[in-house]
Amino acid sequence: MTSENHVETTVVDGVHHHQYDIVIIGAGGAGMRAAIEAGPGAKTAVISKLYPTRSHTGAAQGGMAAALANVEEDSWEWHTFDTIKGGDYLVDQDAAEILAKEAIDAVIDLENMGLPFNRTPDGKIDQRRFGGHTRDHGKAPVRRACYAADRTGHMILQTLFQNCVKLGIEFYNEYYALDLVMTEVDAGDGTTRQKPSGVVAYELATGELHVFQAKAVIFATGGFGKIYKTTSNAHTLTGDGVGIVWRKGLPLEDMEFFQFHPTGLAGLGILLTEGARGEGAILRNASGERFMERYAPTIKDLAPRDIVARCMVQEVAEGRGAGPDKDYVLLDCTHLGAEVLETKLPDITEFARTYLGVDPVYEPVPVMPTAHYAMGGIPTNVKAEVLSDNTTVVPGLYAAGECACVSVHGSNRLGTNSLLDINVFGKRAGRNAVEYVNSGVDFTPLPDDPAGDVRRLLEVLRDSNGTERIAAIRKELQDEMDKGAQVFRTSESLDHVAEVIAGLRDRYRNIAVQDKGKRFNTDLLEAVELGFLLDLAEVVVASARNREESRGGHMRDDFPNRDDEKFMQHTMAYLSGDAHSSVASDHIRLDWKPVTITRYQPMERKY
Amino acid sequence: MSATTTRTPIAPEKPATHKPGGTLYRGREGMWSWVLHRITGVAIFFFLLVHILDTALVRVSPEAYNAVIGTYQTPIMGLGEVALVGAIVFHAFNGLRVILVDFWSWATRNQKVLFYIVIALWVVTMLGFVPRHLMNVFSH
Amino acid sequence: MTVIESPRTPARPAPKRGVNLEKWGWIYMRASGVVLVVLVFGHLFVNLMVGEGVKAIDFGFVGGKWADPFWQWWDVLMLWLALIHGANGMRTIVSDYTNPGTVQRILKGALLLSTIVLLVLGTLVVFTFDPCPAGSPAELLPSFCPAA
Amino acid sequence: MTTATLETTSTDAATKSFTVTFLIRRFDPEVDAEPRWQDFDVEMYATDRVLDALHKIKWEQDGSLTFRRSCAHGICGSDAMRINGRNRLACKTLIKDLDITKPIYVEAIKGLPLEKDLVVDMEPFFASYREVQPFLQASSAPVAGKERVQSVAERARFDDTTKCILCAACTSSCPVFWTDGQYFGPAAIVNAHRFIFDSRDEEAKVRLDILNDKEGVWRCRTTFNCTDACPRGIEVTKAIAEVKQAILRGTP
Ligand SMILES: Cc1cc2nc3c(=O)[nH]c(=O)nc-3n(C[C@H](O)[C@H](O)[C@H](O)COP(=O)(O)OP(=O)(O)OC[C@H]3O[C@@H](n4cnc5c(N)ncnc54)[C@H](O)[C@@H]3O)c2cc1C
Ligand code: HEM
Ligand code: SF4
Ligand code: F3S
Ligand code: FES
Repeated sequence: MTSENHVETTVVDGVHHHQYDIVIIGAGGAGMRAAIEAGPGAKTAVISKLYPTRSHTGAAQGGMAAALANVEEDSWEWHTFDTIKGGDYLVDQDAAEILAKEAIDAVIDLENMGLPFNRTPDGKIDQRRFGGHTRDHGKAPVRRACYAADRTGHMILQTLFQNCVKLGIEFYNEYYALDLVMTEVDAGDGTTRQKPSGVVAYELATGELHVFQAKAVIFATGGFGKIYKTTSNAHTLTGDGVGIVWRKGLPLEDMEFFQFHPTGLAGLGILLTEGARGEGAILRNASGERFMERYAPTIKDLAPRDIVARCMVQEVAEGRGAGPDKDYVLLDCTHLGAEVLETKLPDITEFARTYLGVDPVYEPVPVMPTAHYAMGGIPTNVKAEVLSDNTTVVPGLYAAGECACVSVHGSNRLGTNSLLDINVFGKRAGRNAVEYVNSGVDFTPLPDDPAGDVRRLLEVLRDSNGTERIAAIRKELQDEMDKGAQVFRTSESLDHVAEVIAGLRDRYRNIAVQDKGKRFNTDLLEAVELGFLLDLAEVVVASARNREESRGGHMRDDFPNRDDEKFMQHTMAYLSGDAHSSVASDHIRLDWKPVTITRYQPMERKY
Repeated sequence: MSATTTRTPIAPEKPATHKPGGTLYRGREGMWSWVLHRITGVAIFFFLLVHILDTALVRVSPEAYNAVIGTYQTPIMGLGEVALVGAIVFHAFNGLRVILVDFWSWATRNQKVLFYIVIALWVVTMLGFVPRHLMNVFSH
Repeated sequence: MTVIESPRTPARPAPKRGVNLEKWGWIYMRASGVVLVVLVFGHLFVNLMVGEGVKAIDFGFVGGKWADPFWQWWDVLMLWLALIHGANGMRTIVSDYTNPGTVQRILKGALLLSTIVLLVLGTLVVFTFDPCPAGSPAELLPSFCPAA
Repeated sequence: MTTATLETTSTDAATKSFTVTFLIRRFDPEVDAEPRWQDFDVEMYATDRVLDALHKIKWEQDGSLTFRRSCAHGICGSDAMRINGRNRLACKTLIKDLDITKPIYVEAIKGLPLEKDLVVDMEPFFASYREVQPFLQASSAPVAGKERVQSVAERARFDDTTKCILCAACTSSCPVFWTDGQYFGPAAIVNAHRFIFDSRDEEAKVRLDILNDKEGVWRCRTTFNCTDACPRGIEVTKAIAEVKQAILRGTP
């Protein structure tokens, strides 16, 4: 609480104005990791629609990968290879190398900040197995995931928050960023270009608008799993940040690749970490068969998620599902013993008990794939700088974490690589932003009435007295996405979803916001969030329709093979034309971006 | 050294203004034992104030003391004494429970069991005391 | 243009006035509590259970007890421990349910004052007590008095 | 509108729905002078959570009902509220565990300023948290590029209190906290405990000093409401007792 930090806030026409060197949107793992770098170096504010500790990073369970080699031989090269292979070679290999190399420091940083990792008998950070992580390029599973019981994400989130408290980072909690302000500036070569000049946020408590003028803006708003019905994601993961960037006309990369985690509690989607299988749990079908032996003979249940999820759905589709409706498979932990479950997997043990009434110590747990992680998002380079096309950097704009696409995950993220991603690239975003704002750049002037768009958007929604319920539209979107754009997709199913979405976009214009008040109007915000969900679902489906091959998280029943010839490239989706038309083809333009390959040539992916 | 936030600055010198009411909190053994401990503590305290004053009358004269202490021997006061002893016994036993809970982790974990032990001991003690005391009070 | 003051959460004022008595109060409550169990139960037993119980209490009974320094010390110790214990407990309760301010100060002052007065009074009574005051009716006095 | 397949195909008797009445304590600061109780009838399944009921009300009956929530499975700490008179997370309270023959009472947690319906101002809560210096303070530089060494036993010493999700269920169930809101509260003590007993930390004394305050641990009257309320199963009162003893000893 030092006085040189003193902020002057001014109010113009009811809109509050703030000025910061760096504004970070999102206080999850990526946002706070960036803040820890940025805070000491520049005047920084973190805007978050949730209290920082409510962010969904806290839900992550299993671990964070780093080739520390604390318990067995390991190397960051192997980690790089696994990441690339896990991502079905759609990974940008320069980024994957950075991820794997900087992983070690990232884990050590966290430990030094206080994170209570589980320990080995000699007091070092303990490590466990995880899907797709292998020794020596696929020979056998390796212990690479650093963990704290099954609460790794919780510990990361708490530790980062604790360090933000230590550093006195300024948080604007329960502020919803709703717009990125771009200003037309002279590009220096006679043309003009768009440059970020600030952020517009809505203060939930009062209903007032705030404009944060900033030299650099970092997006760290997390994923958008709520486009699906069955998901491990929080209610608040509605992809606002990705949506904002999209609406600004910036591209989105690889949106068709969504990860379905094999082991969500059946019917609920609450996650049971892959760490369970890392500790030895086994997937079984109705007859008790360990079916993964058939599909991935070497690493069996520890195959990457896309493969396991697909096998599970196939088992159920072929009638070998368990339960009265034969619609799930079983995760068998009974042989692990109460001791391992209580000490290494206490939380998921409790989830199964609480929400299904099933005690994993004695009974196998019903599981089915659950929408989990968006591989795609805002395209960035390895410096976490946002790109406006395949190569052009938007100066002063950064993105990190699940909302970004570097792309280290390619078409399928390996378990434990995301907690790593948020730390490595969160740190990079923060550090590079500081470097940028301290390099002599000035504030970009704000346009007249920077909050105008948001104000109009909110006014329209608040005054809307339509007949459509927000929840009904959202539910239909989620149900349809689950049916048509989940683990298996076909052009038919995708066409159908696209049609449904078009209809829903029409209906969205006629919604009713019942709460007309200013204070804590969550009804209004749900309407705004639904808008983002519809936008993003539309991009996901359009991108998926366009990729006529099967790769990683994107499995086309009608094109079951990987097609490197045509599709060994990233999808880039651009908003063009009429943003508000219901028909996707009117305003989505799809393009490609080459994959960076440094040392591993694409091979067939077998485990 | 603290994270700052821009929402709702609180002025800690002034207690938060609470909206009234809501339902009664349904605490368990721990809370109700504390409520009883507090009530009995206050009751005993006020009795003690009076008791010191009346006992001090011994310094005035035997007559004065006997007059006042005589009122302790009426049936009504006799019942009051039952209540007083009940309060003291609960407060004492529960006080010991609190001390155990403070210093012994087994007791911290098993405070509910200890609460029922306190109740049981209270019943036993009162069974020993009440008949005897009432016989004294109501004899002749 | 209105200028709003920097909105910040003020830190809790840390008024560390003088020695921190809370810890010692807490310890005292427990230490005195343990001793009081013996003292109070002994007191109650002797006064209410033995013989005719409450019916037997009169000037003579008290005089009989306080002729013995053992009971003198017993009662004085009980007086001090219990009164301070109770007063400190009451102080906690007053702090809990009143806000810092005049009312709280008055209540705490009253507690302090009454405690001191009663401690002094009680102690004096026990130690300056004359079990055989001259001129009192003999039947009221303890049996060992020359008058009795 | 399509219905989920689960509802239409399942014949299992256990998945039968029934009507549950919720009595919710509403307060809209822009309209109400005082909070008021409002009742809602909701179709629920036994395995539904109270959070599902709140969502059904918000999404199907009254969009203005306001509450916080995010993860929906008990790890983010957004939705602590008083359910049938006890502090619970709405997302961890299943209908089958409640007596549905009577209305289910839902109201905001107690002791923090009420903002709207089930939402309270959490700032005083976080202010107390920040005051106990809830972050690792170790002056010794670790070997560059290496972790600090900590034995399994040392790590286990403070495991329980690392689980805290800062939901405030404990602090707002504490009768001492209700009295004037000045007591640090169990959550702050839990988070101090997490560092006081971390073998890597060097500033335990400072935190013990902070908690040896007029508003510190000594205000705890061991009422155990906090322990009963904690959705993470943290032995809160035990942690407080350990801090008290550390203060008495003068060292952790
Ligand atoms: C159940 C589960 C388990 C997982 N387990 C693992 C694991 O074991 N290992 C692993 O590596 N990965 C795991 N993951 C993935 C990983 O946890 C996430 O991808 C990662 O935590 C995302 O972090 P983030 O910082 O990008 O986003 P989040 O933590 O989701 O944070 C998003 C932040 O953005 C803010 N925000 C969003 N919109 C707005 C807006 N409009 N305005 C202002 N702020 C906004 C939110 O308030 C929040 O603070 C798991 C994920 C889930 C769901
Ligand atoms: C007989 C043996 C007694 C024991 C073992 C005992 C024990 C205790 C203990 C341990 C406490 C602290 C409670 C806490 O911190 O939560 C306490 C509080 C208290 N005691 Fe006693 N006590 C005894 C007798 C008395 C007497 C004789 C009085 C009255 C004069 C009394 C009045 C109080 C009061 C007013 C409190 C405060 C209650 C509160 O803060 O809730 N106690 N007692
Ligand atoms: S100790 Fe438990 S109840 Fe208290 S804030 Fe932490 S998790 Fe919530
Ligand atoms: S509820 Fe309060 S009184 Fe102590 S035991 Fe818990 S902090
Ligand atoms: S919604 Fe996250 S704890 Fe209940």
